[in-house]
Amino acid sequence: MSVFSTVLARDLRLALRQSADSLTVVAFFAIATVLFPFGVGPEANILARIAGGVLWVTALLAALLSLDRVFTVDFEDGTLDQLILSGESLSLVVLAKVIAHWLTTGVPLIIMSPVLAVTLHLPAEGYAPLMLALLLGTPTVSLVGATGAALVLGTRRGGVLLSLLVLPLYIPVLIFGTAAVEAAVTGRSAGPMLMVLGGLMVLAASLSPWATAAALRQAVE
Amino acid sequence: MSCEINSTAPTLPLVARFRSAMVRRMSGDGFTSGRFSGEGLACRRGGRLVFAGLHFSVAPGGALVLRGPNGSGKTTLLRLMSGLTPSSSGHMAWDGTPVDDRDAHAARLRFVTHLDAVKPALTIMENLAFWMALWSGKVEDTVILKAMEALDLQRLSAFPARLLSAGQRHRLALARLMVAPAPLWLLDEPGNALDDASLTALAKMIADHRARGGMVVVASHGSAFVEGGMTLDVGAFSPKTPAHWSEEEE
Amino acid sequence: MHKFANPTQFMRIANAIFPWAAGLTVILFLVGLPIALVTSPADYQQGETVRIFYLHVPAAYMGVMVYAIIAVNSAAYLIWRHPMANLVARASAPVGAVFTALCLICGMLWGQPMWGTFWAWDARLTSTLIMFFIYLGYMALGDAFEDPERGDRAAAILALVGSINLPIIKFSVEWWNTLHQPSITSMQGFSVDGSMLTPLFLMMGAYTTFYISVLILRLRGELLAAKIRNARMSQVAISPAAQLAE
Amino acid sequence: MVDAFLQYLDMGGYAAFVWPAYGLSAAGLIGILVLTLRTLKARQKEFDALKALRRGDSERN
Repeated sequence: MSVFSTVLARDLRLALRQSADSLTVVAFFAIATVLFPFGVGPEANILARIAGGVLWVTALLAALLSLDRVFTVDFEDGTLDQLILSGESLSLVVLAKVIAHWLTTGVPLIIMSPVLAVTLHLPAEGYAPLMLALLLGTPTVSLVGATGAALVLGTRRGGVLLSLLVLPLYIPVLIFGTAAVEAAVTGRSAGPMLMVLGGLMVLAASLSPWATAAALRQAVE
Repeated sequence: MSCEINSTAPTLPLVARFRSAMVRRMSGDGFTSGRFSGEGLACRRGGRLVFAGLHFSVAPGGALVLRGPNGSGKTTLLRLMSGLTPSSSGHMAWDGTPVDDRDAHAARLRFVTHLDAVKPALTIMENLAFWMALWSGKVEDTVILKAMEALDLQRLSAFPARLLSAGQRHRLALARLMVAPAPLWLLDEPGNALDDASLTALAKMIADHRARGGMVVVASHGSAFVEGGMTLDVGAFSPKTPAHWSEEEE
Repeated sequence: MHKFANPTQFMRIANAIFPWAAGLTVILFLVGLPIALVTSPADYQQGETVRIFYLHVPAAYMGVMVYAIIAVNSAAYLIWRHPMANLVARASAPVGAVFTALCLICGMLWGQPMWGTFWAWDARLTSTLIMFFIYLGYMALGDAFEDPERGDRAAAILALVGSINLPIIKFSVEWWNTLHQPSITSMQGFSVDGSMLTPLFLMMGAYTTFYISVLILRLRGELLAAKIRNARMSQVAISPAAQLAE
Repeated sequence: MVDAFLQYLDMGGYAAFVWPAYGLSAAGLIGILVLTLRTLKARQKEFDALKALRRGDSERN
């Protein structure tokens, strides 16, 4: 029963008990994507052209919505103090919480994305690369987002501030995520873009937990 | 910009010799921990120097009651002792060796703050099981049951914590102290929101803990539940004149 | 404590430097502007719009330079808790943001005659825009807390996180730019020949000394603000011993 | 002489871009400088007022 699995199990149990949170994230992803045809027009060729980009942007915004809940509840009810005093490395505890967040928001987004891709007439070759790109991209979104969430702990307008801090840092993931879908749709191989996405994920996985732990320690100081 | 103010507060009387003799007799599953002390501690909160030149010492089996008016820094001192808040000067020692590895220090203490750290969506059993697994790596129902019985929570064990009253939630926070032993207990006004029965239960818990060689530091106005403990008036160490400001001006 | 970390020591040096920095700024502008505006020749390719470049490049350079200064000082503040390092970082941010904004404005005014529109998603201009957002995020986070020290620490961590991400963002924007618009002549295609060097370096020098002068003024302001906060705080704080003594 | 000056002002047809660039850059730099000086002056006044208040206290008791 390592610390990692303990924290992960508790967070997943809490998420299941309050499953409304991940449902709202998926609902936002759906409604935001469905808005675009009203704005851009229903022509299939236009929608197909922008489908990858639209899905990626709405997925990023959906994940961002649920991020400031990752630490605020624990910060306000005193659990964060106890987690920091658990005697275990705080980065490990943070990694467990981030993976719990990814499982409850990232994975539902990945599962939902093909359904929404249909409404945007995404060409058939784009489905697998889209899901694969999301699979490699959403962990980075959760990791970097957790650092932002830890930094805005205790501020009044946390949500808005969090998006100002974190969205610029999501741009590389957005660029290579959309490029992967575009490459597949235009017949080129999506391999290189997916590898860069993987690289970004590994970089985030190695740096973000440490930065998040530092941000949490200074938040409770 | 931290400045050293050596106040002329009276030095604390050293640990009573007879207490350590008593501890050695009742070994049981006692702690082999050493003395927890601090020297010349100063701390700033939001730019304000809360206290300076503060020193304390707690021996195994001993208890330290922190006194002082509101805002004099009792909670800040407890957070400093726990390692959550860094001191701007001075150092703490555990069994003579300076405390510098925060995680190692945290592993040998339990800190009950004003906030109860209770998850409303989880039941009492699940709450306690989580902390036991986190601190000791294993979950034993017998230990959890004993912890709940110590604070008369066993009848409510299957209830989700959101149904508990403030007093019951606070008793759950105190029950956490029993699920995984740690030598040092830091308690921030544990008596609040407790009824008489719970106060006597708390007094017994603290007495048992000290009997096993554990140490307790309590910030509290009333101290019915700690007898024979040493007292530290935190107010005596707060800066007398607004030193920081006037010092820089001349 | 380290010599530079002590505020009174640091400010003694800063106040000594200030007249030189301010004087040099005035001289460099007085010498540089006429050359940039009047005497230096127009570029054979872009004609007179090259004069905008003498503002665009120094602003871009200072935007990046100031962010590097913020990142280095933030690291020093987080690791050694140097109070001056933190003040330098927090005082520099607004100046850096102004430089980045001027870089964007000049870039758009330079781009219009070249591309026919004020904004074309040129790689360097886009990266500068993102850096501008990171500046805004840094300043907003710094002021988002009641306790100023909380703001300092959070902003310092964000500055470090930002400094790791900026190169990645720059790389991915440049790659993305070549993917979509290989056709337009982006800024890189512009070669700087001899006659432009003097006005360029003069203006860069002027911008640098301007930054140093404004930074010292802002540091004085930050120190005064800290003193005011402490004075207010010590009036509020109870000190029973003091009451007993009085 | 005057038309040479007017011709210069025209900036080879790019007057609408060169002059706003210089104007806005000047506005930006002078703006941040003025803002800094104003806050510095305001804080100095506030600090002096507090010091006077403090001196008033110490004289009284």
